[in-house]
Amino acid sequence: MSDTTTRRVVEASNRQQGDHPSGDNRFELVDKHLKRARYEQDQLIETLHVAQDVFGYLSEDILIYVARALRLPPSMVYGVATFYHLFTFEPPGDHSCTVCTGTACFVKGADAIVQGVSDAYSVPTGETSADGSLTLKTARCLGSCGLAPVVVLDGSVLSHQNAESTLELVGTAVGGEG
Amino acid sequence: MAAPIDLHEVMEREREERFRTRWRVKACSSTACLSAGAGATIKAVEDLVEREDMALEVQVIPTGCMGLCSAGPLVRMMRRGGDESDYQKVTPEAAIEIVRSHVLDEQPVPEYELDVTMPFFTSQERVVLANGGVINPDRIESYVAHGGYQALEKALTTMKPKQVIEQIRLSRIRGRGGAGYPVASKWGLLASAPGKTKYVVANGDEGDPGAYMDRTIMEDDPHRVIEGIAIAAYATGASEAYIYVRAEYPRAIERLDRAIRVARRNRLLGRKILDTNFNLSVEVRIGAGAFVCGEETALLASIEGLRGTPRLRPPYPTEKGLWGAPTMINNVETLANIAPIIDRGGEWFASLGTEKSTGTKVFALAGDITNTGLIEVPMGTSLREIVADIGGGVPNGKEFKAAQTGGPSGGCIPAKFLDTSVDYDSLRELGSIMGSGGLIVMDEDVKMPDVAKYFMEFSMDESCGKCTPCRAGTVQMHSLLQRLTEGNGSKQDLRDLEHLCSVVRDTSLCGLGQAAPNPVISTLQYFRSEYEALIHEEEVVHA
Amino acid sequence: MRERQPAVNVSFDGVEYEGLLGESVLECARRNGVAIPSLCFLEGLTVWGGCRICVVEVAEGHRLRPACATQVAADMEIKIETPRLRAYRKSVLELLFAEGNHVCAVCVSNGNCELQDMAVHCGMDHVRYDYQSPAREVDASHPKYVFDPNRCILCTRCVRVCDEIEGAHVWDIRHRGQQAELITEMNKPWGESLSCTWCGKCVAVCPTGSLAYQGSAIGEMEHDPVMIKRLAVARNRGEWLDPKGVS
Amino acid sequence: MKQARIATAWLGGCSGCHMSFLDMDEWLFELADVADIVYSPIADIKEFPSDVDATLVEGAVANEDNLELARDIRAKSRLVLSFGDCAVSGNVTAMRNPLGDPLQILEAVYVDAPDRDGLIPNAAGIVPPLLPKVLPLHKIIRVDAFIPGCPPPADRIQAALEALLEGVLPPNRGEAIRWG
Repeated sequence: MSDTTTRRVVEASNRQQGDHPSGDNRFELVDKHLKRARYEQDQLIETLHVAQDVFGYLSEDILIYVARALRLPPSMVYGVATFYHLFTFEPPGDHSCTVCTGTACFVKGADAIVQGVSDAYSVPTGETSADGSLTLKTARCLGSCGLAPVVVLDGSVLSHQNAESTLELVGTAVGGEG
Repeated sequence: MAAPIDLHEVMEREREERFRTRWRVKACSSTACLSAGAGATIKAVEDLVEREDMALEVQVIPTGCMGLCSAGPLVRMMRRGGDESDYQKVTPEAAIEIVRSHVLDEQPVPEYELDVTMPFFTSQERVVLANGGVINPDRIESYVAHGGYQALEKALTTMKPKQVIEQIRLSRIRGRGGAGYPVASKWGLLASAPGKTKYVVANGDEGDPGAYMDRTIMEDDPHRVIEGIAIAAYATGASEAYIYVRAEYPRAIERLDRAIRVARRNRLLGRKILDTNFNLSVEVRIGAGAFVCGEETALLASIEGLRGTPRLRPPYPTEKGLWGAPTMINNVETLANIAPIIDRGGEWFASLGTEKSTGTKVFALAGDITNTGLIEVPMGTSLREIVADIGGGVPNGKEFKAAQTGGPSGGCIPAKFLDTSVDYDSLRELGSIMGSGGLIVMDEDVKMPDVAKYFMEFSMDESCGKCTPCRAGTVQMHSLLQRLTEGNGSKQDLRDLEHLCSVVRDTSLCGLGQAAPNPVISTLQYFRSEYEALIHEEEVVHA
Repeated sequence: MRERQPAVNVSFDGVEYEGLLGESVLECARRNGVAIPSLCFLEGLTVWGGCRICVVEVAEGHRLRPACATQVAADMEIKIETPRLRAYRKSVLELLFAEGNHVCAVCVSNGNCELQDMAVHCGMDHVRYDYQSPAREVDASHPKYVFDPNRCILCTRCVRVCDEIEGAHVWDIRHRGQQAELITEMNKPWGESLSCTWCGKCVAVCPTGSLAYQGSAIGEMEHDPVMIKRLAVARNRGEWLDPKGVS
Repeated sequence: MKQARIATAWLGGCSGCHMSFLDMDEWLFELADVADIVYSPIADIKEFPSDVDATLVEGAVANEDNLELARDIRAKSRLVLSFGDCAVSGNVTAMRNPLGDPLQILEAVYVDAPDRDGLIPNAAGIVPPLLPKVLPLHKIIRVDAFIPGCPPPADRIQAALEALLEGVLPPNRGEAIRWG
């Protein structure tokens, strides 16, 4: 078990004296889905979605847990999980900034926004800054093309953005933690 | 077992409800308007109604997309048995002002009024989006009140499966997902496929950047999709169905899930549907961020819980699909057309559009254009009408340069073809495709090699990696485009790029790979001089 | 003995041969001694159809078809050596060479490599495309075998043989597109794999020097992909030894 | 009859291709009868001459000197041939490419290694700076024909030269182009 997960499991069990054999009660939510899905192997992607919703990301332990529950080879589970871009294998940052790079946003300058945030926080696209404060992502198309360029900051949609306006809002969100 | 829904009784009840209050406030609550702040606007009106005790006078109805996304939030004031006024960019304050002005003073508020006589509204023909801005997508009753599930009832109780397919054949509808395959042929193949277990799959994995028709349909009219699936399943002998939705559309997933539950409760799905012998179970399956899963065989792999890599065809899914059983995949917009076809007959549908492309098509209009939003026009409408009239032209006094259709699998249509009829075959002749309906307008400032590079990067990132030409060819094409757009490309690079276009187009395994060169091919065809201007004089200049 | 399938006429590059309904164009060509180059196909495993080296022209359609996954039909006119197909095969091969780190001179399979032979067959005297020079780490953690991802062409023969014949499913592919890469179990070193049976079939079927025996020096690694065909024949037909006495 | 003017050059490579060239043994005498070797690492000629009929280039383009010489060769040769796998593909010389920035590689070799004095060799005009990436010859200059092989066996070199002397390009089919 990785260090992070061990710590998480310990924390969780301290918190609520977990009943789940793993010591982490969050696995119960995964179990609940698995039961509802009757442990069907074709429910792998759905199960991974549930696990990611619950844990925030897919650690190796979670993948092994799912592989065991669905009786699938570990390499297959790993192969499926890494095929799909929405699954993430590192804990996300405190804040998330998703820049839409769909065609309408591209035509209206989304690249500059991505570059701006990436440079300002030294965070490559798809990764989390070294201090864990910000995860920068791009989205293929958020379907809000009328509002292009669009940025989603911690879940709220920002319309008609440019690099400056986005950086200001990101700055407020990240700095506001202090 | 509970009794099935009585459609006519619900309709009656809803009619009464409609006349209960003097005013109905319809507020667009689709994603674009919500992004523009529609949530706060709706809340402000609801608070106002409660605060000023207007509940007997006013009912607030959140609806699906009204179309003109760039002017959101959109609100419509409807007087009982009378006129309507539409409003744009309605902030919470504006909403309060508008509602009060109408209800208390019987006066419209010209400041926010939306001119519904402009071509954006008058030139459209809404079949698929007919319920947009009309019904409350969360209430099955609202759907039924506007004729919902009548087509299913008609099919189940008065038509044989063959007769249903016959109507589809008469309608001459072609698949709305991109390739334009005749829908009736697909249905016929599934109907005649042997075996007890057959599947219908609704493809809601709309991945083209700049396209959001399917999302809007699923979010705003989920029952329409379900009704289409049920009719398709009845006609083809399928008893299980899946709706595959991309995970990026959580609202669509939620609404479809709820709609399925409600439909089941009302005996519109499940066992003995509407007391007939027809059974159908429908389940939503969620993607996880892979464009290639829009390709039908990759989509099937994904439903089976596998890596979304395409499979070799033949065998086609109608022979061997999900878990080896005959399976038919229809696009969400295709399925949304089914109920109207059964309702009004295939011939009516065929009277819309052109000879070979019947019906209407929904487009997501975006980019350098005044009116961005969702539009629905008869097939065969000219590109000029869409861009100049409905779209209101290119803003800021700029010139129209090109329209991009079909996303990463499509091409760019230059100004000289503005009078082209927008239908499957004309677009294909111009080197583009209808695709799912994204239509991005580009003005004179847009550099076409950059556009080609943008789409190549998309295809490169979204390649599943199974076949060599798509996996490695898109990488090489992208790097050649990179070099060219940076001004470091040579004549040899341009030759290599063109050769790779043919290699990848002709040897890739699936449609994604085969179509990946299209943006390059079409921009080279119409804007070659832009590429040539970028070329470095020397023959080889890498260092 | 298997029942004989109905025979039909087919032609390869204008020369007529006998085809059997139910067999693929590639099988038919091989049975008749006609060369169609291929890489990912391996007799005894399911068809993958990914390498696209074996694409041929089938007269009735303008679209190219992979010979490995196209069924023979009556009066099928198959073209293999047209200028267009030669050019395409060469390009696809160049794409493979450009995406990995294929350095024949220091490869265990130098001289015994299907990819290298294919370059000779297709006339690939240089690679026009940019070498991607990916940074990939060699996995030498297994006591018996080495996996060098630099030489992998993602033919998935190893994935298929491990799943379909050995039943262990140690191998799979992670990521996608240009990041696609072979993995063992949860992307752990091969040597830590609990499911690997050390059977060596993956090594036997590898067309390049990507999978090799520990300790092989340059040019020493010889694969045995035909092993799988022998095994399939033994299992399916109960023929452990070739009745004709040829290996 | 006018002697053909043939050159061979050595860029970033191990000189193995030239060893193989010497393996042509007595045929070298026949070659000398019909051609002049006007430039070669095995002949003491400092400047690359003009008006060369064909130049066989061994080695990849790895540093500034290679780059300069390659361009000079192209300007002064009617035909340029990539001679051996390094010139054709980068081969062993290009195995540093996956490791990234050449400076880091030099540091690992000369600074971090325990038995070194901690200095990266540096002498302006003598030690040529490395290029960011090692490239095959045809990515730098136009190349007319390719002779893969590490090294190409002597008989293939002979066949190539015989073809050139007859005024045609070397064979590029079958075993004549086997790599490695």
